[in-house]
Amino acid sequence: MRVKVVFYGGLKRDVGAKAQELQFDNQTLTVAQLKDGLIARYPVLRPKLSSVVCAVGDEIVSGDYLIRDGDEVALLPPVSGG
Amino acid sequence: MRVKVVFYGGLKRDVGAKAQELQFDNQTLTVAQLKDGLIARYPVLRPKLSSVVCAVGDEIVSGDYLIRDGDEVALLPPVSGG
Amino acid sequence: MGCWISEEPLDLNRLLQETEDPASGALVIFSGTVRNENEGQPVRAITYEAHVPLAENVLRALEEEVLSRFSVRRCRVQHRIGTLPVGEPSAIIVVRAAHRAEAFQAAQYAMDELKQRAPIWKEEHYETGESRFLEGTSLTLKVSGRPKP
Amino acid sequence: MGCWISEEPLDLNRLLQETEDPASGALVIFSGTVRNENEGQPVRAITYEAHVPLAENVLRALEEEVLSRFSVRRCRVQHRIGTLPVGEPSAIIVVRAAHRAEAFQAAQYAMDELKQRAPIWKEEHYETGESRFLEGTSLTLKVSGRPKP
Repeated sequence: MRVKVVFYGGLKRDVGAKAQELQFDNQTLTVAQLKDGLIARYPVLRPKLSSVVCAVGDEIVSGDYLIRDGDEVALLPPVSGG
Repeated sequence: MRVKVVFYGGLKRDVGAKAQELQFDNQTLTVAQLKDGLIARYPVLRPKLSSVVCAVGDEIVSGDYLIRDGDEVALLPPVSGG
Repeated sequence: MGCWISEEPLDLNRLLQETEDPASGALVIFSGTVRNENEGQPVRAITYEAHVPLAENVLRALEEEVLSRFSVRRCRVQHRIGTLPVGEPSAIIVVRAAHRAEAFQAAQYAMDELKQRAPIWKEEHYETGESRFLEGTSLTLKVSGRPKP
Repeated sequence: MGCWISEEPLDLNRLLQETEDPASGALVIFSGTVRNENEGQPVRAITYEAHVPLAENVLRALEEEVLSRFSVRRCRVQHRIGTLPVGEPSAIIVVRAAHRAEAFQAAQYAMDELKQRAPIWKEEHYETGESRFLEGTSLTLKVSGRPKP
């Protein structure tokens, strides 16, 4: 399954990229499993992902949301607008 | 003693004039005495003057302020700006 | 006529330029505008009258008081006089501060105090053709800013 | 890009026109601007980034919530993205109401909630040449406006 992960705010500096196309072998992939996979690839994210939420399209999704092949998942750290 | 009295807000409608040149026989005239004189001339002002303050120049003056010949005294009813 | 009482339309953009400040992160503006209704009566215009020299004194002193009482960096207060149609701004408060909480507080305080202290009167003109002077708060000696010697 | 998130400079005068309302007597505007200092560090610019489609959703829902929660007649919220120099407006809230107390409350609420809910991030650029991403509040599922089925 291919997933495009887009990093917002300071996450893109941590990871060194604004977006990454990632390949997962899972048959099904939840947002929570995606986060675990990201920590494996980018250990720098380990302390951060508990305060990160994910969005697909124009909505925030919960940890049990089932990602579909080709989905674009946005990683949203704590916000600081205004 | 001549005093020019200027009426603000609803007072000018009550009195029927924006300003009046008035003559007083007093040797000295305080603001409080001026108010009494005005009630004698304009009985419509009787219920109003207790909530009216007076200004000479660009400052509010108290009841014992001594008016000088030729002074212009402004009568200021309760305000409603904004 | 001067910086605080104006016969001309109030110019928000000019006040914003006048108060520009790189150390302020918050800008709060209040503007009173003529409303088409009051106490159930359709309103078509309001005439504002001021005792101009005293009102200029009072609003200048109010700006200074706001700057000393709140952690704000800029405060401007202006009031229009004359006959204003519905929708027209009658008063503007502009406050700039490092942070927004103080800017909001200061702008509210300035407007509350303007209504209590400024020698300004409102005559509402109704759709019926009638008009009425509104009376609010009695002035006190204190409003002049500096006490009379 | 749409009504709520803008790459172009925020246009206050346009928002004022858009929200004109003869039944409103009070207008409150809040604007956040880039400040030349944060936590003692001289700042020269801030880059704002948004998750645009989600942010548009969140700010649209916030406007609707403000209109239903407060006695106000108009509410517009806009946030700028891109790299903004000191003094530049980053966000604008415009609220119009019959009376001023509600307008002030609603504008403060809108700004407080924007900071909590909008998927927008700030990277401060310092005079030293360094930069830092600021992190504030974690988002929650609720911010989307409509719950995910």
